[in-house]
Amino acid sequence: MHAPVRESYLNASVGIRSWLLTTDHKRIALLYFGGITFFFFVGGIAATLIRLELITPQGDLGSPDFYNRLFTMHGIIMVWFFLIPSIPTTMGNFILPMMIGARDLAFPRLNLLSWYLYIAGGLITLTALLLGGVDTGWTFYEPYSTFYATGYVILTVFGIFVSGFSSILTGLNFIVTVHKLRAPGMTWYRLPVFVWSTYATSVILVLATPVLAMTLLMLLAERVLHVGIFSPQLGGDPLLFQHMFWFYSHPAVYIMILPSMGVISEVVPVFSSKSLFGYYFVVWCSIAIAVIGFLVWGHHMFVAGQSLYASLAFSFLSYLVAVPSAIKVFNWVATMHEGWIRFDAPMLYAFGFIGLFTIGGLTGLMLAALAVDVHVTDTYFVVAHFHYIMVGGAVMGFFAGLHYWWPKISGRLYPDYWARFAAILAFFGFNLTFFPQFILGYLGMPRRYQSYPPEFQIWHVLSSAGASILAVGYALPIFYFAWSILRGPRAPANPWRATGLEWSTPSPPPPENFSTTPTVIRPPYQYDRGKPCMQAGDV
Amino acid sequence: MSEATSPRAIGIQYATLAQEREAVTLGMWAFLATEVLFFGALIAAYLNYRVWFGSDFIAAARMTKVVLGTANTAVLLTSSACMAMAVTTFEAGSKRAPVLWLAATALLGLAFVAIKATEWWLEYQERLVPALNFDLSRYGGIAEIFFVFYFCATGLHALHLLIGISLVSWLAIRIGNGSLVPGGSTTRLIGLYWHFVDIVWIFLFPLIYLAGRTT
Amino acid sequence: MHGFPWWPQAASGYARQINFLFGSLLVIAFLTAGLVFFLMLFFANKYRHGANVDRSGTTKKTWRFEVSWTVATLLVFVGLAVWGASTYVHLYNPPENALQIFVVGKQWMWKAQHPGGQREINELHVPVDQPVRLVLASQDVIHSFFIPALRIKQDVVPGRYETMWFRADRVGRYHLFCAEYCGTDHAKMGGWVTVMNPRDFASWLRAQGGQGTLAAQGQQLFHRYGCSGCHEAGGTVRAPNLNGLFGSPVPLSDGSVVIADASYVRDSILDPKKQVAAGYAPVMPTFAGQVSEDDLAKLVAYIQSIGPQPGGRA
Amino acid sequence: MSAATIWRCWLALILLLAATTASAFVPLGNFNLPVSLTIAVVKALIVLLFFMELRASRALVRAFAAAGFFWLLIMITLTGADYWHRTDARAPIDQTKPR
Repeated sequence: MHAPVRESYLNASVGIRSWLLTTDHKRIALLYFGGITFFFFVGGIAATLIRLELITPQGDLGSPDFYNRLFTMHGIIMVWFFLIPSIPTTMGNFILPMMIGARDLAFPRLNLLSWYLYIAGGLITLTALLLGGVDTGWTFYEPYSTFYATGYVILTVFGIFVSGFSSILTGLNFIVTVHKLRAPGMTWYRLPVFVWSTYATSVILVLATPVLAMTLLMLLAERVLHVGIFSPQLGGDPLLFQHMFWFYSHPAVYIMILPSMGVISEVVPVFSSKSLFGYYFVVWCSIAIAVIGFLVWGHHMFVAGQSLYASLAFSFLSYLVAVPSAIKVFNWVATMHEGWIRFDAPMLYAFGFIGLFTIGGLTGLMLAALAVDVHVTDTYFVVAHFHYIMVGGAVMGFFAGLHYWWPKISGRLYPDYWARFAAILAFFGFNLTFFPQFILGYLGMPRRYQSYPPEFQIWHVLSSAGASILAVGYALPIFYFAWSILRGPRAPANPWRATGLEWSTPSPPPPENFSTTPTVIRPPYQYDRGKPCMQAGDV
Repeated sequence: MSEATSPRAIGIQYATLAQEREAVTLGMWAFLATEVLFFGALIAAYLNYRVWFGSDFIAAARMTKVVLGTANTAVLLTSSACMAMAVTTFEAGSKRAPVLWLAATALLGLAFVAIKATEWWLEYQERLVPALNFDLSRYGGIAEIFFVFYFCATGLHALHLLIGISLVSWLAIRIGNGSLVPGGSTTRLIGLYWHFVDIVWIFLFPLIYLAGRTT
Repeated sequence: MHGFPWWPQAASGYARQINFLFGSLLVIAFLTAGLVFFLMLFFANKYRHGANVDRSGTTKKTWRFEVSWTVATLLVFVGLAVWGASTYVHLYNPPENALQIFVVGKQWMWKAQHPGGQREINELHVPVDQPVRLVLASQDVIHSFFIPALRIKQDVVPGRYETMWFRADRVGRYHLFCAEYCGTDHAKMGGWVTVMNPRDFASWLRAQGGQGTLAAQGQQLFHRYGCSGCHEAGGTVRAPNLNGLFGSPVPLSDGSVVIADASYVRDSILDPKKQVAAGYAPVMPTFAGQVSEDDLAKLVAYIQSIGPQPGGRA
Repeated sequence: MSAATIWRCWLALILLLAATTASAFVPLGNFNLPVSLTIAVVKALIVLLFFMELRASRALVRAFAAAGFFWLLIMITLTGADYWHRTDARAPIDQTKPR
């Protein structure tokens, strides 16, 4: 009853070997998608247990040590095995080559190696967690993590070290691809903003991750060989570890948010049927975020004992890094002005992203004010701030991209009303979970506490209630995407009337993406009175 | 590192051979940028400690063998020159000359590792090796931290050098038996890698060996 | 304060300053977020797909509007940042006459030690309306001394002395937390800070019956560890006389001069060979490992008490 | 790149090596480190520009080469902002021995 099945990258070759040894960027994207979905739910289970524990003031869901391993597992899995790889390795791998009109990434075999490194790192860290986990927090602060921690620190740190190389190689692959494999006519200012954001993310991936690799190596040297690099017993300085760790970890949070910004910059113009406002501003703001992101890590250490001069410098620089993000938010909202706005699922996730990311960004500015930071750092205020950016921003952006490119990736449409319901549910569940934590934070409830004074309980109960709603909001897509694969209607080449190159090839795309390499004739997001003008001309 | 496809069958994603050559070169330079930051993190930590500890740290640096260090630097600089000769002669089309220059490069690399090994052995005798037999009471904690940096830096550098030596030997064999012909980028990339390892040592040498020589 | 607390107590002038600063940051953030939310929802509603409304692009938004809007918000926030920074610097210079309490963080407890020798665990009794200066040390991992009601927090890094000061101005009992993850019982490593009016505080001090002042205990230790053998007149070995030494410059054997402050005294006890006084042989044995952190504080207090009067800076 | 330039560069590198080692034994106070580092930078530039043929490469390749070193400078200067101005009382550690 379906049209004769056309040859696509999904059925071009069959069998496990064709998937596990593929060099097709689209298949590798799906392999990554499997990996990060698995780790998203592993981290999610840890989050659910934490929220269950915190309903009551006294610690009654297992021992304190169990709780410490829970939040550490939640942190490590979510940061390194879901948030950092999520958009670049799935949508970046799948969509970026198609957006620039290339047949594949610059180094396809390197791309497959990156996936194997990611899976190897993931399995090593997973075995460490199954054997008993780690109780150091995802930040591994010295001297606790090297001399006093009892968990499987060495195995976990080695797992992260291995998965770090997957990040480096993916970033390297994207940078060279964007430079060298653009289709004829695709100049830099005709690149869609998602390509720019992924390029800026790759710059951070390539330049920040090696420092993490060296930091983790030194931590391993200290713990395995009992030598003292940071150890105060020999006169070393634990703050040096924090400097080197945050030199990577703050740019890492920009690795997590920049791709989502790229997705939102794609979704908003398409569902407003109007060109993106201030393309040059948005593009150069992505690059500015990537560069200035490297200058601000000291704001994690205002109370850690760094010198007053450094704290003043980092506080001021942290206000500069907020400017590009503010400009981007302004441009997204200005894009909606005088548009034809449709409220499909991707657009609802985009609304959620803009709202929550704005709150996250502004609370970040509050944290950058030195005197306020002294009170609220290491409390639930910080927990709420980075969850607003990472869950409200990065994960909302990930779902927006997923719903936006799903027809192109799977060749099937999904039920729109269920998707819109999931987006709204996730938005309200999210706010009920994390807004009470801002209040808890200013009240002074510290982070990583299993038991807390009874007067904070009301907010924790609200937060846990919100978490259950959020969990449902995140679980729903599994069902309707599964339904979409099995019985969803076939998707046309351009279901959302978008203008990018990836929409001028059938979905799901053939193995070599384009029958003939397209020539690009106009910049992206060109609409005349709501009708899309395709970048590759009306082929 | 990146696959060096033989010049004829360029990857499906490339339109022309020049496009592939540039892409592969960019890829190599991006990889070298990550290595710069990988070693750079260690050097930045070293510089911070040197500023923060001051005289104790420099006192420890005085215990390194500056004569062997200088000899090693000379050996590595010469090997870099040999590598450059190998790349130029190979791209000029000759077959015997590059193999000889590559052999010289590998031999000089091995000489460097040999000198390094003797240096480590001397330091082992003087009980300066942290984790093995570092004499804490005699040298003090800050000296141990210096020597942890010393062994981390020189150890990682030696590891990268061994990788370089094996790459150079593999290259010499493939050029020797004719299976690698000019036109591709493999030789140039391995040359870039070797020169990079040399640059790391150019910066490590003054930081480790020349500190505190003016007592 | 059970039930529905949504704003923390403020027990010091500094805390109220922070409330004021945080409040203004909140207002500015609320306005900015409100503008973004309002514009987004307004456009979403007005320019719906079906709505036939004027989209002729008459109101040409140029980048000038965008630049001015961005610069305006940036200036407002930078103003608040400067205010935040100046309040932060205020934390860095404690008043001279502050009551100094020595606090040691150890895995999962805080040990406080008053100048009068009183000791308490996970508790801190301080007088009201008097500046109190805490000298913090850690014996194992990084902890963080956090009193929400006073809005102050300081990570305590082992191997270094951190200082922090406050002037509580409201009597009461406030929470004390450890804010930097330090292991299994990180959540239980806290307690109470009790601010008392001076009369109760004095009677509390007497009730504790401290074993004499820190300096007195230091003097006993000075003899018990054998320091008096060399350092007092008529000693068998030639060693520098410590009377009147504290706070004055000491010429060292390597030609440099250093002020005999608390760090110098502590260094000389635990690592004598590092900074040997000029004209003396480096024969003093090291006491590292024998003298505990608390005894160290007492010895320093004693040497400070026999320094030139009035007492030099600790 | 001709063999002659390679050996001229090699000679320059060896002379610079001699210079830097010699300068280490001249008491310049705290100028020793800056001098030896500048000589190291000059040697690195020789290797980068001539042996690695950056001189003949396109601007993009030169930008990639410079990026790594520039970001390293960011790290050194900003961590330096902390370590140059640290005024803490470093206490001899009386740490309880870890388990």
